[in-house]
Amino acid sequence: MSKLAELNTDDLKDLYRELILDHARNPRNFGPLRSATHRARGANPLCGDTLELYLELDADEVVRAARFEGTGCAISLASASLLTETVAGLPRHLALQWFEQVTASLTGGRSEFDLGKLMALQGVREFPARVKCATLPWHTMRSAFQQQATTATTTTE
Amino acid sequence: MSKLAELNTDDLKDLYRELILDHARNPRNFGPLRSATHRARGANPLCGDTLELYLELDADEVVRAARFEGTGCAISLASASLLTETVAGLPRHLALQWFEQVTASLTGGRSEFDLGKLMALQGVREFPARVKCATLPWHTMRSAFQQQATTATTTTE
Amino acid sequence: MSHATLAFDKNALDVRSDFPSLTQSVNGQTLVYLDSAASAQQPNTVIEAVQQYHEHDHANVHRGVHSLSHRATEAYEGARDKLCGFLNAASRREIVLTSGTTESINLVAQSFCRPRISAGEQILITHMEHHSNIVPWQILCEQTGAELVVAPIDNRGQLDTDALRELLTEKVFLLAIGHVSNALGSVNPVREIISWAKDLDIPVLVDGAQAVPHMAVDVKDLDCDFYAFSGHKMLGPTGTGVLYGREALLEDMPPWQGGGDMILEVRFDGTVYNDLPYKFEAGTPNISGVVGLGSAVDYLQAIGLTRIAQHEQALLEYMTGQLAGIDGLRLIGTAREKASVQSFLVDDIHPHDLGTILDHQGVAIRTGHHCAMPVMDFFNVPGTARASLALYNDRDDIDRLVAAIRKAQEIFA
Amino acid sequence: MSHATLAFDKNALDVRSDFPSLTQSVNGQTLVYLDSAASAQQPNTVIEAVQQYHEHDHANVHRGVHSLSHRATEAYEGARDKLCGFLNAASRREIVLTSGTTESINLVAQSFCRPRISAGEQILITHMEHHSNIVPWQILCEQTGAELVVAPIDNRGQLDTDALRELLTEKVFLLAIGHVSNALGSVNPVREIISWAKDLDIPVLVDGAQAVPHMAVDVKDLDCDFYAFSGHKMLGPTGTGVLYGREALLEDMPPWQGGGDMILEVRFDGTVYNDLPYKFEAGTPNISGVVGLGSAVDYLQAIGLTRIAQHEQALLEYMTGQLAGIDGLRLIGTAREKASVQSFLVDDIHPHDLGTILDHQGVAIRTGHHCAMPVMDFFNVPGTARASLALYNDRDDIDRLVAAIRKAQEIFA
Ligand SMILES: Cc1ncc(COP(=O)(O)O)c(C=O)c1O
Ligand SMILES: Cc1ncc(COP(=O)(O)O)c(C=O)c1O
Repeated sequence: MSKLAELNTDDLKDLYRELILDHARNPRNFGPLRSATHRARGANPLCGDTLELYLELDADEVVRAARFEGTGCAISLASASLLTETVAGLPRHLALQWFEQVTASLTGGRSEFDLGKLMALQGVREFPARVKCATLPWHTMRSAFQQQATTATTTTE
Repeated sequence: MSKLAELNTDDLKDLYRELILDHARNPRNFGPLRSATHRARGANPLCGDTLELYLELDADEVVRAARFEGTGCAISLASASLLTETVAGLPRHLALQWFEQVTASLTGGRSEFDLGKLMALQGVREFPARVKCATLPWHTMRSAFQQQATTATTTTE
Repeated sequence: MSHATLAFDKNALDVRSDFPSLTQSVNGQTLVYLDSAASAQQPNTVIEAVQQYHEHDHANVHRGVHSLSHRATEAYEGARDKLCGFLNAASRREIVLTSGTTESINLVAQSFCRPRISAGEQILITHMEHHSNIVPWQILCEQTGAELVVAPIDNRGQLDTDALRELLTEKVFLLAIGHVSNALGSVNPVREIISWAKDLDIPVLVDGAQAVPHMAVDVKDLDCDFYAFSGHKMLGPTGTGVLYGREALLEDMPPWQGGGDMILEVRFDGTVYNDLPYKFEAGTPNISGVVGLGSAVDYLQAIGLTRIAQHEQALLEYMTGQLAGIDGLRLIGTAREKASVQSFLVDDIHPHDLGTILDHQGVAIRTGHHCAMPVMDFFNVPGTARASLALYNDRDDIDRLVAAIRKAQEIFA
Repeated sequence: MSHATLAFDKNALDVRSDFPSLTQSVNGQTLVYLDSAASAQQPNTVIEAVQQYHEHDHANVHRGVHSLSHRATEAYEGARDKLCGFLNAASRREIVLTSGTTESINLVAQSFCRPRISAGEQILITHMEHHSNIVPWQILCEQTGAELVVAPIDNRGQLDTDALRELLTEKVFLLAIGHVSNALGSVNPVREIISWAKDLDIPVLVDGAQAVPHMAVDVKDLDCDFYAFSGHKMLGPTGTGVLYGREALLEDMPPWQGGGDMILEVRFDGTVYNDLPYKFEAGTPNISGVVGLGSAVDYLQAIGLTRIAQHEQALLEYMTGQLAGIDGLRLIGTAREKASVQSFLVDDIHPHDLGTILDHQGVAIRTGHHCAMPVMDFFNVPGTARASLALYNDRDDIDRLVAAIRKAQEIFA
């Protein structure tokens, strides 16, 4: 133990906030969506995790329902869970605006945009190796909107 | 010119002795040998040079004639030329003894064996990168005695 | 002085100070590096050998008469000789230098197998192989109609040798088997398995990537036909590797890649290939890397593979015991014979999260599928956390690991 | 301050002191290194980048969440970004990291051509190619029944572009052409030639091994489909190289080697390959080498490829003039457009002997066939002596070369 200096776990506590742990343990909208009109698969080759995202869009291109399934770390599960809550009810273009804002806030500078609950993901900014866990569901959503056949991955952003 | 220190060319003069240059310019026993009973090809992948060595052995396994052709540097030409002079008239086992003695003298310690004219090759000992040029004809001769189908090279000794 | 006893007593080989990277702090804590199965750190001597080579001896090899080229060639070929001794191979002609285990295995798949295997013939592997000993065979099978057959493992992550023996039939063209599993640490009884294969004249490739840093390997004694490994897992540079191949087999194989150095003569109407091992080394090789690899062999041999194995075995036992003592921790991979590696899961903390929390405390472990997805599928887990040992680890490292895991449990409590 | 003018005036870029290996003595004389076309020396910054990486950041890439692995991945992928900028490629997905030019070309032969080419279709090359741009195609032709066609050169060692244009017919599956000849120094008008090929929808691979250290290369402007080169000829480490490939073509190609990193999912009943460029990078890459290569790009760009080209052109002109002034010296390779290289023969001194005598005076040149035997056959010589330049050479080096040649003539007089 002699080598161990005083441990500062503030960053960790910021990463694993109660809200994140809650969504990771009890992900909302988890499971398949039979009525999906759009879907995509996201994969993180780093850890082998995969994520299946389902969207049901109505004739007006409004997201009627969003669900997901798969395995993942607390960060990606929470991010996916929060995503489904966020975009349900939004028209496509606003959902995509969330994609822009969330990914920008995690990879770039802070923005004016009110991220609401998704502010909880900001702790990941101190953990560059984990940013991709948080952004994967969002990239997967974009793929689903584009009906891309390929698997979204986190290494090719 | 400022970078040039006083040049010592003694080693070079020892390498390129008159006898070597003479044999390189006027190689003895150069050309094909129609009556050859044994032949082999030697190759130096480093420079691309190749050498064809021909031996005619009689029923008593005495070397009746030895000839060679090919391209090569002064060292390998002179070595091949001296080889043909040396082994002509020798029984196979003595020719092979020369192989042993010459290659050992170039790659190992000095020996008691009287190398005669072949002492002229000793300058190569100061030029490790060139030892293979001097030994190639001798390895090729051994291949010829063994009637090996493969090409002798200088990298696999 | 008995080194082995000394090592066993102190549970440290006292080599840590040879490794400059291990003195750094990560997140305010002295680094504890427990990811050597992915890639090992390098001792000073290796780093300096590479640097010295570049500052003094660098030139292309096999091609020049000038002094630097001669020195570079001597250094490069000298490393081959060291590797020949390291493996106790019969001849330096059997030591093909590659860019790593992966390339070594692909070479065998494409040059040894592809031209001769027939549709319906089999490549036999095991369920615990690394992707590098799976995917090259899948590609080969797709190209040729051959069939990939997989010998099963049991719940401890141990090879079912009886089942493997039954699968070893005359339909098997080649057996490709890992010496030590990188995900589970299981040591396979390759010597015995090879003897079964020999009885049926089935050639055997051994993936030794995880073996060579941890135990003395003797290819003559094993009697294997091919043995593949990487430099970077045995304290050497990345981009280096070895394919040992039995001379008679290598002789009969066509070259795989074409280029400089692997030829004797190039004519547009026909090209003559070079002798072994050069026939398989096309283009300018990783000269400085190979020089570093030679230096890594020197380092390992100076300490002694037997001493290293003893030290690591004692440490592995300690680590496994300490980990087993943590409530909610599940060990994955508990074969009877093991080396250097322990996989595990903690509560329902995803390994990725565990890895981050440990890293925050300066403890570097690997998390994920370890390029062995079929093993993850077998245990029905998305991935594991894996702590892997090298000669430079000690008990303090294990204690730090355990403390860090407990901290993760607190955070996720 | 105008760097270009400065360089031109002084005939030196004043970078020599950046290269530690150039300060050494060889046989009592300060080294004159005129063998950069075989392999270039490395600046301090490159040597230090590699050392620093090993002492601080080394771990395996793409696989870990711990800090070292993250740093290693950033350094490795950062180098890819630099190379993408260096070539002005459209996307980093087009930059495949290989072990060298040779591997890059073999990859294209086996992955792009082999699955699609039909017997009777042609691979068109030129008579001045390096073995690495000949033998992979010979192997491919043997495997597939395709035909190797060779565009001729003239007595100056210049490509006969008219003849090449006539050979460019719809039977040609791929044109593989060197940008700069390593044996002759001839610069081929690849941009124009590529436009002819494009008119017929024939894909073009450019072997840029001898171009990238000496001129700015822009793959978008060239409009080539593949561009291959090696790190060690552009001041970087051995065991590194690049294959630039047009994204649409790479997408459609099957992977070449199988292993870790090039997959997304491995199941025994089917494996999903990774995205570009990873699909083509199986196994642990040469991480430290690539980090060094990134640093070499930085170094070249800081000085500027245009300045380097200007300096080298002026020096080449000086060298050719000085050599031509030696009685009994025959220049081989006198194309109109040339870069960096001059081959020659002196009296009837075999190049190998010349090389030794020059080396004895501290002057390192290459002698032999330069892995371009068909060029030697064309000129009907067993080999040549070759002096090749890099940014660190200056007029003094040329003067030393000339003096050393005269000494050889004395000895052989
Ligand atoms: C024109 C050319 N092409 C290809 C190569 C092969 O490069 P490498 O040996 O680095 O693979 C070389 C250098 O040897 C070359 O000069
Ligand atoms: C058992 C095993 N085989 C093969 C490999 C592949 O080695 P490399 O990535 O160095 O080619 C590894 C390591 O990644 C391994 O652990």
